[in-house]
Amino acid sequence: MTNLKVKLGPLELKTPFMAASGTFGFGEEYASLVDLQDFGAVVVKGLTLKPRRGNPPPRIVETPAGMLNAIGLQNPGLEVFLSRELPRLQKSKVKVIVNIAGETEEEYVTLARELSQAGDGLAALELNVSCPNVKKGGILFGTSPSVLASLVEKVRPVCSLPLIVKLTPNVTDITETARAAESSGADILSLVNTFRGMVIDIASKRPFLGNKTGGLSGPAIRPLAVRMVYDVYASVKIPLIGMGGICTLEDSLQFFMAGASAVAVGSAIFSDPLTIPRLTAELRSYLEKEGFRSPEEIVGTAHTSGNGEEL
Amino acid sequence: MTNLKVKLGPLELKTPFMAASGTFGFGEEYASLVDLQDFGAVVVKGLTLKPRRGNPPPRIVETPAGMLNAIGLQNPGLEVFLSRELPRLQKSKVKVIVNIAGETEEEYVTLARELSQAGDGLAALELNVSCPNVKKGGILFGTSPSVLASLVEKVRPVCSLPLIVKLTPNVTDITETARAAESSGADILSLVNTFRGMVIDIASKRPFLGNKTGGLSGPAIRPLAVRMVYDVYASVKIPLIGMGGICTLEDSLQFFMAGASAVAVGSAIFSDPLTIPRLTAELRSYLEKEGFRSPEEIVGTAHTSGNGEEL
Amino acid sequence: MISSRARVVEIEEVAERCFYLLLEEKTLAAKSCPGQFIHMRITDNFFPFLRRPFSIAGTFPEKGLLWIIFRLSGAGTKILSRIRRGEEIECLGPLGNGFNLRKSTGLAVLLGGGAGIAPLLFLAKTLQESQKQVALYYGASRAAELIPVQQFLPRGVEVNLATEDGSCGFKGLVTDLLESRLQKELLPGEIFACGPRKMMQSLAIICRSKKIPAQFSLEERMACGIGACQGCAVEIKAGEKRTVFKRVCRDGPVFDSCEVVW
Amino acid sequence: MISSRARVVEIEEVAERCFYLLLEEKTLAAKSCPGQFIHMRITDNFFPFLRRPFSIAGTFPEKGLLWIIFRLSGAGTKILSRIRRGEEIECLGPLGNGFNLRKSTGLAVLLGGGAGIAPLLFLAKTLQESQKQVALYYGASRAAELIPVQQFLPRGVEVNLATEDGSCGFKGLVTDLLESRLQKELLPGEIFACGPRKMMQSLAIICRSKKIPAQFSLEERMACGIGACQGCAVEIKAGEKRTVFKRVCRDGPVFDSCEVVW
Ligand SMILES: Cc1cc2nc3c(=O)[nH]c(=O)nc-3n(C[C@H](O)[C@H](O)[C@H](O)COP(=O)(O)OP(=O)(O)OC[C@H]3O[C@@H](n4cnc5c(N)ncnc54)[C@H](O)[C@@H]3O)c2cc1C
Ligand SMILES: Cc1cc2nc3c(=O)[nH]c(=O)nc-3n(C[C@H](O)[C@H](O)[C@H](O)COP(=O)(O)OP(=O)(O)OC[C@H]3O[C@@H](n4cnc5c(N)ncnc54)[C@H](O)[C@@H]3O)c2cc1C
Ligand SMILES: Cc1cc2nc3c(=O)[nH]c(=O)nc-3n(C[C@H](O)[C@H](O)[C@H](O)COP(=O)(O)O)c2cc1C
Ligand SMILES: Cc1cc2nc3c(=O)[nH]c(=O)nc-3n(C[C@H](O)[C@H](O)[C@H](O)COP(=O)(O)O)c2cc1C
Ligand code: FES
Ligand code: FES
Repeated sequence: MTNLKVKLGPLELKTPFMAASGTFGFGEEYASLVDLQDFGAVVVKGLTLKPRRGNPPPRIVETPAGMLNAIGLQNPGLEVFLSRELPRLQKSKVKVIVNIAGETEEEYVTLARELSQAGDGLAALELNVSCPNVKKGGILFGTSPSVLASLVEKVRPVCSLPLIVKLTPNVTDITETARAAESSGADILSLVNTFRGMVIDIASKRPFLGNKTGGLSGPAIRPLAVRMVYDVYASVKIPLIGMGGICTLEDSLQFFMAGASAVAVGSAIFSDPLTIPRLTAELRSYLEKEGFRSPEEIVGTAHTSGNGEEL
Repeated sequence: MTNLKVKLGPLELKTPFMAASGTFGFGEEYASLVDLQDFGAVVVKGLTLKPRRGNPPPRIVETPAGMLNAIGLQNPGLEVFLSRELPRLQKSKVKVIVNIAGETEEEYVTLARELSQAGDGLAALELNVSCPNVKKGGILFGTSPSVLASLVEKVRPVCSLPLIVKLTPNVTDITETARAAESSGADILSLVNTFRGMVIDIASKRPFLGNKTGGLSGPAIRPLAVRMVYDVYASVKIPLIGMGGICTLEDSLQFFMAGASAVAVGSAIFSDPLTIPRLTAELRSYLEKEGFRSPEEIVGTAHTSGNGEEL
Repeated sequence: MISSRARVVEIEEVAERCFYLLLEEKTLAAKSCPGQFIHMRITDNFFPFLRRPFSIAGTFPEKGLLWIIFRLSGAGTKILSRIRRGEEIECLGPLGNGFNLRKSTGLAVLLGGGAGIAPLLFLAKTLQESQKQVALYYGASRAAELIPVQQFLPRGVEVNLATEDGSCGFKGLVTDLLESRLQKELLPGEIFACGPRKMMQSLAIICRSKKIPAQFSLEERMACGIGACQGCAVEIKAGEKRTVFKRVCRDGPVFDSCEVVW
Repeated sequence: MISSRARVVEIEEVAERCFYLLLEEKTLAAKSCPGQFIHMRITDNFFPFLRRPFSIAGTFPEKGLLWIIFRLSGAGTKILSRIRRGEEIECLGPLGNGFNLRKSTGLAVLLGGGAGIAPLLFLAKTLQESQKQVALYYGASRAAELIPVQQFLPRGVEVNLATEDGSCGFKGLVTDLLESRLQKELLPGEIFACGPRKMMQSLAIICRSKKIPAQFSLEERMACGIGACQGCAVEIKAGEKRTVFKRVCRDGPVFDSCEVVW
């Protein structure tokens, strides 16, 4: 049987499919519907040092082929995560990646240090420098290459886990922030987080979301995300985790071919909680049918023409 | 009857609806289907100094709630436009806005000068500094505030027509380019042009479009465009033309409320050539029902709360 | 909670733009309680992108059937209204915490506005079956929009109708009708309500002033529907001055009226 | 060219994943020529976002009817396959330049692959009616995918079938079948073809080597369908070394085989 294992630098996954941060909570709610064993990894909801209340409602609105969310990183904070969520997650045997967000460099550093010491239940840390829904921190760290580099340099020494930096697509040139993260010590890049958007409620003549703007996810952004993965693949040497609107096997193949070594499924899970097990089975048959022994053989293939030449 | 007239600085339009550049050709093809008299203006296909061959096919691909295009500014060039297209357009009584693109500042300047002298058939010029589908010029002028300001400063003195600058959304902060265009002499800003995206053809493992990347338009980008109009409205004083995925009256109201004084309909025309006449009639009844005397009364209303306060 | 494909047994327009949809799904039929809802995937092709939540309006556990009442509202319900008998539709459910029936004593007054009637039909039936006295107050804007509730209710439930234009029953808002009755003879042990936000807000004020305990079923935009995304937040009192955001889908949709921050 | 709502008169699956769709629209029925197409708006709600182009497969001008043959391919044709009699669908048409029939003399050989058969059915009928001799070559991958062409053709049209798996007619590609006949007795005055790109490429080589004039109906992704967007470009020879991009929708879809740059 075709082996779906993939290796992203220091991070080994048994399949290239993971649940994207914020769409799977801390794994608890979906656990009764899907077998987490089928997952390459679960990236848990963005974690902050202290509990966060989140943004005022409404927090969600559907848009054409997508949705805006403005959750505002509502989460119980590091302490509750370590005492309540982590032990439970450690029992299920899935690889857990913790998505962390801070308002200051120090908060990121503290989170990275504490989580690195949290035992062997964690597979990696993902620096969320791209949340469009919080006023301080978040996306601000992700839009300037130099600010991002400084943050990653500070986190790197205290982080003994594989370090993923999650890039924001709300930039002029994503290859610049990608290179900044790479050269300052990231092991892996994940992309993309959501695009900042707004829906106006015609009746009240006001922005619909309590937070006014929210982050756009779903199939609508897929062509933009694929293009960014393609561009970043050509600009850095470290492995990539691709995401943005993945619903079907074909969608995920686009990301692999563009250069992602693994992919994350986000908001499609809301519509179909079984997306990841389905994609896993479909990828296996695709690879077998096409004569590939590993998903790694198709990573980045869109960059070479039929005869193997660089384009 | 409610008057739909709007005034955008030096540009007066009889309705706030225009056809977006590139989606209506030079007006000829659609003329047998729709009465151009119903239009506030028609923005013609991007015009360059010399004829352009355009990009290799395929040039178009549908995406979730949208499409990518990579036409590559195929057009007959200034000379043929002046001798063949313009006289025909001048006969129909619609206001014509010419969208111009250059590979160098000089080309923009020449285009602006020649078109300013072309007689009274033209209502305005729109500087296309945001085409994602050509290698030289285009989007490169639109992503850096200083490069953009320098271009607008050179074009302004030779342009006797109202000058619209069309902003690209492929930037970290669109309010920066908006302010640069305003302070260097733009009369009006239009936004947004398309978002750079890619679709990969799974079968050939290659980017689907001949040009590899293309520009995303359609409902998929609407929440992103509305957000940008909202942000730019709060940052500049000159009037805005909003666009991006407008299909229905509700869609256009979102743009007006976000701060657009007029809107352009682009790719929706492909699906429904009668979009603009339909929106015109619907806007009229909406305004009457709600007791507004002019579309201008709803422009920017999403920035003030119910009791008129700034948010 | 299960994820399952339910088969369409019947679909019928029972009032203007209001549909009755009868589904076959054994587990859902067996396990659902009044106030719980199902999260339906309208199509298999991710258009519309999100699922749609609908209250369970009734069950026939012995036949493995359950039903909902839905109102045409946007693209999703439009597609749903065209589903045909025999087709299947993916449902997640039963979701949320239903109405709390343990503490209810005395007359149960059920107040429904528009499509908010759905969970109350299930509730009325359940209360009746446990020998409780039930009075239903149901309002819509016009007679044509009132679904024929008697058809869906057991005998013995008192029904009071209100329409805004007076085309059927009391002329005015259903909350006004209820309030006028409360001035006179009506003495509810508890009120259960579901409907538009405005209706719920007025009712909350009435209940507070009259000190009548009340349970409200709330609506909020949902993504996951099962508690994972924090999307469906409502502000809930947590002590004197503090409030927290709770999830309509998991912590609700039913909340005590005095908990909710309106 | 008009934009109009056509009424569905009949829809039927005539071969595996291939549908016959009969529409009522007087002007389209009266004005369409073989090789022209209609641009159909699959739904009214901008999903799918773009229209879909389909060749006109035949008309009954006296009855105001026209028909197309479409193959299930993706989301758009899936929705189209579920349309019901009596429903209406927006059509732009007739679009494009049809086959040029003036210069055709001698035997007309029509070569169709898969859904590419559609415009050739219309063409065959028209040629027959003007007393031309017609031979149709039609290929698909399996017998089940062959639409029953005889049913749609007038008497007297010679039909030659090919399937890749040999389940019906010649075993192999339809171009191979044609080529073998050309080696022997077959002497076409002109060839008219429509089908997958690969088929057209092989045929172009055959035609060039045998010096047989040929007209090809091409397909390309379309947005406007009427010539405004330059989206449907194909590279066409314009002199010895120069090529230009022409629009399939307006300058085509029919091109001389020797003009096309493959
Ligand atoms: C717990 C719960 C129970 C419900 N029970 C019923 C019921 O029994 N009968 C009924 O007719 N309606 C009910 N609703 C409302 C119903 O979910 C919406 O009417 C429906 O989702 C509208 O979908 P649409 O695509 O037609 O409308 P659109 O407006 O196109 O939907 C766009 C988006 O907004 C969401 N949305 C729109 N209206 C509402 C709303 N009122 N509440 C929550 N989300 C909304 C949709 O789910 C979708 O994500 C319930 C809502 C909730 C939260
Ligand atoms: C001039 C012309 C005439 C045609 N005539 C017929 C016909 O008579 N019968 C028939 O079955 N098919 C015909 N086609 C192909 C038909 O248009 C496509 O099969 C159809 O658009 C697929 O739509 P979909 O949504 O099912 O597929 P999807 O793959 O989901 O479509 C996605 C997008 O790609 C486009 N697309 C997909 N395949 C093609 C294609 N082969 N050519 C052009 N665009 C495509 C669609 O229009 C849409 O924009 C014709 C195409 C052209 C250009
Ligand atoms: C409701 C919701 C909450 C999210 N929360 C987070 C988060 O806490 N941290 C983070 O890095 N990304 C978060 N994201 C972004 C996703 O992880 C993902 O990057 C994005 O949604 C694009 O993928 P998709 O289109 O598959 O959803 C969130 C997305 C959604 C829809
Ligand atoms: C096929 C196509 C061609 C376009 N050509 C141009 C162009 O020449 N110049 C320009 O400024 N914008 C061009 N645009 C962008 C549109 O004018 C518009 O900004 C964009 O499509 C967003 O609007 P929409 O979502 O309503 O289509 C083109 C768009 C499309 C779809
Ligand atoms: S909808 Fe996701 S938590 Fe309620
Ligand atoms: S599809 Fe627009 S020019 Fe052909």
